[in-house]
Amino acid sequence: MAAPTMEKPRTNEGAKVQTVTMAKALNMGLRAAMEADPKVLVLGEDVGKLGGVFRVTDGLQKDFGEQRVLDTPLAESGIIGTAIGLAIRGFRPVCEIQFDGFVFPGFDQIVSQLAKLHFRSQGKVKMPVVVRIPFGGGIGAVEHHSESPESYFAHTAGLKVVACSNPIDAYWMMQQAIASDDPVIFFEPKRRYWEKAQLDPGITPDPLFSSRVLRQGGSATVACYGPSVKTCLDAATAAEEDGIDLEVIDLRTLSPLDLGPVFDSVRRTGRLVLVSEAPSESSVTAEVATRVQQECFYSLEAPVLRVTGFDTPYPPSKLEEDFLPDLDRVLHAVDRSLAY
Amino acid sequence: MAAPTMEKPRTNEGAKVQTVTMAKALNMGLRAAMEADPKVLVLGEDVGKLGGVFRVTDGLQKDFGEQRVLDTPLAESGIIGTAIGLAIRGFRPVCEIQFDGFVFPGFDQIVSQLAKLHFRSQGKVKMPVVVRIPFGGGIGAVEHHSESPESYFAHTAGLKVVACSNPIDAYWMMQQAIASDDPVIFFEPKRRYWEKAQLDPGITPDPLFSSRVLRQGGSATVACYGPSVKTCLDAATAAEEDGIDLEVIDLRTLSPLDLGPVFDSVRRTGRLVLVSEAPSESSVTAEVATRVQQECFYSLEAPVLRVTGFDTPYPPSKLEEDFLPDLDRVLHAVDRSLAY
Amino acid sequence: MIAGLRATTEGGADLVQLLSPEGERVSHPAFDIEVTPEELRGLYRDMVLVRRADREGNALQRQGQLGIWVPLLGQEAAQIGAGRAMRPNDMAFPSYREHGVAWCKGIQPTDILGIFRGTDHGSWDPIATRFHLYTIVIGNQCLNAAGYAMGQRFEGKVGDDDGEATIVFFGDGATSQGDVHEGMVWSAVYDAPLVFYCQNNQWAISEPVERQTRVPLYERARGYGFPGIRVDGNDVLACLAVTRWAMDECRHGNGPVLIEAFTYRMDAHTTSDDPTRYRLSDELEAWKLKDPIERVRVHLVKQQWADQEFFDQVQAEADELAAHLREFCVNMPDPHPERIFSRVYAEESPVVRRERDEFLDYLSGFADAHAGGER
Amino acid sequence: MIAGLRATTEGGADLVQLLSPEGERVSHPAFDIEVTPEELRGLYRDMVLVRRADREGNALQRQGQLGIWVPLLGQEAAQIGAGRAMRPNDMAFPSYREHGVAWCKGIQPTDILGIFRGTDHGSWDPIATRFHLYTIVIGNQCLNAAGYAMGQRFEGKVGDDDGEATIVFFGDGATSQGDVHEGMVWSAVYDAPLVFYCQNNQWAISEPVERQTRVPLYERARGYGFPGIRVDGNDVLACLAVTRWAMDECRHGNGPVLIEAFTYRMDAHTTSDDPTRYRLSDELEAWKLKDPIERVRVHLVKQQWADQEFFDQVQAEADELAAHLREFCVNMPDPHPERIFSRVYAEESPVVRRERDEFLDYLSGFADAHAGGER
Ligand SMILES: Cc1ncc(C[n+]2csc(CCOP(=O)(O)OP(=O)(O)O)c2C)c(N)n1
Ligand SMILES: Cc1ncc(C[n+]2csc(CCOP(=O)(O)OP(=O)(O)O)c2C)c(N)n1
Ligand SMILES: [Mg+2]
Ligand SMILES: [Mg+2]
Repeated sequence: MAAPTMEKPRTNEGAKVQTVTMAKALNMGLRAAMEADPKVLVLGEDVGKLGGVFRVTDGLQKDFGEQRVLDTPLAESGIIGTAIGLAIRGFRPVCEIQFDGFVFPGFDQIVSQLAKLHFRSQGKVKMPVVVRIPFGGGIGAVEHHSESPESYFAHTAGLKVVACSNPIDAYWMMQQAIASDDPVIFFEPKRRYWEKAQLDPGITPDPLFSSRVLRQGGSATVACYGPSVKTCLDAATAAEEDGIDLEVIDLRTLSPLDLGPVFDSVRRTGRLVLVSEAPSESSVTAEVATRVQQECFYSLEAPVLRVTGFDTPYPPSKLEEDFLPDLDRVLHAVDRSLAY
Repeated sequence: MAAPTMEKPRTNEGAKVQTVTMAKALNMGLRAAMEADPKVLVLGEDVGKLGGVFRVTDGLQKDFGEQRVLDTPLAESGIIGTAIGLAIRGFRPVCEIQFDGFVFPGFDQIVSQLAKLHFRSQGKVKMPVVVRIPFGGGIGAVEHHSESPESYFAHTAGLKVVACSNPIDAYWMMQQAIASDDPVIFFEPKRRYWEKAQLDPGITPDPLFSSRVLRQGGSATVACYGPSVKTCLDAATAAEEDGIDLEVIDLRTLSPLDLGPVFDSVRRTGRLVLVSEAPSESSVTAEVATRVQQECFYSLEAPVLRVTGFDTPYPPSKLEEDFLPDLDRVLHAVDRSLAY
Repeated sequence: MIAGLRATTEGGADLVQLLSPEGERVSHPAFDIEVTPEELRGLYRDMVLVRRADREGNALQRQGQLGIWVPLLGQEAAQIGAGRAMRPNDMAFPSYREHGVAWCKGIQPTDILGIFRGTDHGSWDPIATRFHLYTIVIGNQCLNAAGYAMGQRFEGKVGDDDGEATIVFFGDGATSQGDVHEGMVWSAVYDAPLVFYCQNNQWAISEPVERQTRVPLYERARGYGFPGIRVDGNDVLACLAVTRWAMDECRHGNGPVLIEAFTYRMDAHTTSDDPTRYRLSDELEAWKLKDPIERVRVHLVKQQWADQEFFDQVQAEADELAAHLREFCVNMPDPHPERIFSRVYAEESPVVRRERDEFLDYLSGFADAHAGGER
Repeated sequence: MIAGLRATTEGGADLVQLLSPEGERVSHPAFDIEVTPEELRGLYRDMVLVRRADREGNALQRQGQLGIWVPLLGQEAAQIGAGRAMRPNDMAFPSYREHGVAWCKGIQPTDILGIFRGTDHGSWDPIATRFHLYTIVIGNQCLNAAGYAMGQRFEGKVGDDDGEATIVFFGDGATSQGDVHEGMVWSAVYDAPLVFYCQNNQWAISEPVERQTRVPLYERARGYGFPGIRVDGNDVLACLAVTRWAMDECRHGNGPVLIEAFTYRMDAHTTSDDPTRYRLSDELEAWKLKDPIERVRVHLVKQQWADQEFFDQVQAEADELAAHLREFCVNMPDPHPERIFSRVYAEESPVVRRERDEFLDYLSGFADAHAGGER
């Protein structure tokens, strides 16, 4: 049975419009989900009294108590593994992994249990677990705090993987992910936590597992997700001055991919540039490129190009401006695409 | 400093030609490496007295002693994590992971330490560690014993990833991997362990990180690795009857990919089918397809097609014949490619 | 082995025992229990039936009907004792060898076959039966069980005699895994009503327990601040008594507890294994003298709690069970290829849907080859 | 907290102490040592200099010269005591807070800055200095250290007074990680000459130690069959004595040993942290009375082992060190973009080479923007 929420998400009509940061929007999304369902729990390191190192869970323990917002022992396999047990018991745990690079000690439980229990039990056991991961670089951090591990999860059958890129999506996608009866790895672009937008809790949001055209244009298509969305929108604005009209698509869901809008767009523009902070080898952008060259073979006027982090370990932060795709590199790829 | 062995591997001139299984060839390769260098250690579960559940390490503990062939406690993070420490101390550990699905408890040490220490220390610390993983399906096993996790490692910067497909490569590649100063994830196609070939220890093998054209043909290119190589060669033989002349390439190295021969081939044939048992999403085959559509854009007469395991958890073994790419599915994809 | 001395068959001074290998009742200051003749006959019957089903599984594998079988031979008392200590609302998380615990939870031996025949990954309903699916990745289930037990606590189902508890099964080898440790950390910190039930069967495939530890495994609990008890795992009464006590401690809110059931894997690790490569038959012979079923039989006879008719009847039941198992097994239909794509997610994924549709379409091109299988 | 009682400042009856917070020498039946005035002055100097460097690191971060700083304030005795117990051939595996141990291993404070400024991931040579690079992923280093120590043993470097040993540093929070457990399992089973040195500074970011355990952490060792000792981590003499003993045990082949240094993180977790959100200032005030440096100063004065000139001189040295650190820091050049691709592998990868060449080519299109940086 499909989770009921995807098609008809709960709307908060009457709630008032306000300007919020993404961190706040996520917090509001968590709060709304916890209010709606007493089975929703939050677990992680420092999520309670401290409210998380990024304050995304700020105030939740105070309002919902220590049995719904758990400061756990310091071990990620423990966080995921006990969340799975809680889910078997009927809870809907939301796990916080403090930083992208720290999800790996919990990787086994994610791949071997979280992803497989629904299939193993043929639906008798549901895994409504959300794993929140602040991801990506650009905050000047030390090693292991700036990684983009989404491809590991997108490659794992049995998981769903999404990435929000703005406060409005953050608010809705968080609630939708928690309402989903499937395990959702939820990537939050940490360097965008403090960017703001007007949030109207009265609207009806898009379904969780859908991509979205953010900007229409006919010269070329740029598809991206998470922290790169802003970069690409900025690039599109810059390109406009040169008469280049970019279509920008926020993929939002990395597994399952929702490539219909990308195919449509590429069939019109004939060109696609993919942007991601993750290393390129065997990654989500490779998957999108492969699918697009297959589905839009006769429409492509240039090969699908990628602008990504390099296939190197994340460098010392003084170098991250070079490592991360920026406006110039995106435009450079667009130029190369247009040159075909 | 590059490992010396890649260009000029040690040859055993004078050793006699014999017919061996892949399991035996791997055993001989391990033995040769252990004889050549007292710093080479073998560690894993049941690798000592039992000689490994596939007998790949058979007799090694007897001949080299308990301090060079270690039956470790049952924990994969421990196996990898201590191998890293031994490498820091100057040893060259070869770890056995008993089955593909059990590498995940050791994933954190692989991604966070094994892959990163050389870069972190800028070469002051070397990581000459080999992680042997019997992989792939087709042996009628229970869950977690038939997986193809190579894409996780190919996506990880700092690792090298290879897969052997026949006894001769197995023998040489094992020695080359052990001689490499970089961490090598070494995939062994377990359902091919008992296939035989004539091994001539006197020849000079190809470099480790190279792909190889196994069969020349002009109709279309088929690229594959590990257990799928035999499937593809069989498919090529079958296709011949229909007048279809397939070029078959064994990728051998999955990271770094050696795509030169693939590009050359596709520039001639205009068509490429990729074959792998792994789920397709965000995988090695996606990477190859992406690179090929980029480098051979004007040569491709059909999109790059893939024949892979499905994006589902590995099914109960009664279904694996359907799950795994077989001769028919490969030929079906070739037909589809030719139909463009 | 670098450290430690091996004395496999001796459990040491702390071993809790209520029925000696010779079938004598032994009293114990802390864990003694009263059993009625009927109860003991029941335990005997459980063990005989479970052993018979196990032997049939082994035979079915030898005859090519199963891909693999994981025998429990020798561990009947450890499993039936623990299994019969559970109440209906108690939850169990098995590893892959707990056919005896499954039996106590009402899972039919036929339900287990699919895993080993390759038709499913576990067919029973873990929620309804309160018996989780088998976990193959060593140690994983200890954390899943800790989470479940935390849930029992959070729901207020812990604290009095009507409380619930959870029990998790794992081997001596598993104790080395990080997940088992983390399971103990979590359970201790959250006072989870969880019994850690380690069947120390002396071997992790080819590795003797000394490869995992220097000291007896039950001592591990001390470092976490909860009790650890070593029980004679071949003594069904002792296993029952200690587990019942431990479950009661947990349901009252005094969990967790670690039990090390000191037993022996009398057969191979699995049907794929060849134990002659790594252990001496002497060891097996010594353990045969401690057989978990024989000592109960002797005791029943000595006490005159059972007559020949009873033993014959149990034997007949066992043979019937085995015949049914065989009959069921050889008639198990192969699954339909569609099953590959079935219920990967609660909400179907378009990727899986596309792959299924394409594959079924492709298959339909073959007139008959792939016709079989149940949807 | 569901279980356990919090009494942060008290180490309990088993706490090994040789110098009381009031600067009095205390004797201990097992771990007493003799120190000369010179030695104690040396320890004092170490602690003052290390603290000064630490405070300068903090200030440099506040002024935007470092991206982050991880303060050791309050843990000087725990680190200098352990660090000075090491012999040149002994190996150390730090976490990320061991600037004091680094100091003892001859790593200059300036060598550490790059990590926190973002110019490198650790610049010293771990092989030459026998001080491994900082490990950030909690717990990982415990297994790496176990492997290294096993190597010392395999090489025959263990067994007599000239033996080698290894020490690994981790926090109270880290004890929950599976890797720390596995490190203990391995070390116990292989008799590795490894000292597990847990600085229990009472907090893992915002989580008090009760979130990780019910019982004192040093008791963890019992479950593995090796000794666990709790030492006053603010007492440099006790830390020195206990660690020296433990390292000696290890070098003689009697490892491993667990030491819990009971101390306190007097500053924030890192400069990004705000401890006022989760702990009361009372606690800090109580711990200030146990300051690790002050008690040595008092003792030196009481014993007349040091005069004002000595203290002034140490102060001057400290100021000089700080000035040098600052000078060095603000002049650190940014790395060249090529560094992104540098030494990812021992044998260069064609993928990395292609990406580097393409990127440098791309950069050369910009006249000046990316001109800077050192190759
Ligand atoms: C993570 C993991 N590593 C390796 C294996 C392979 N394996 C299966 S059973 C086993 C030994 C288990 O020994 P123990 O825990 O004592 O349980 P027993 O089989 O004796 O009941 C091993 C190594 C596995 N299933 N999972
Ligand atoms: C695997 C992992 N998870 C989370 C983190 C984030 N983190 C950094 S330090 C820390 C707390 C560590 O506490 P403790 O072990 O007591 O050491 P201390 O910082 O107090 O010295 C956390 C959660 C990390 N570095 N690694
Ligand atoms: Mg066992
Ligand atoms: Mg701490």
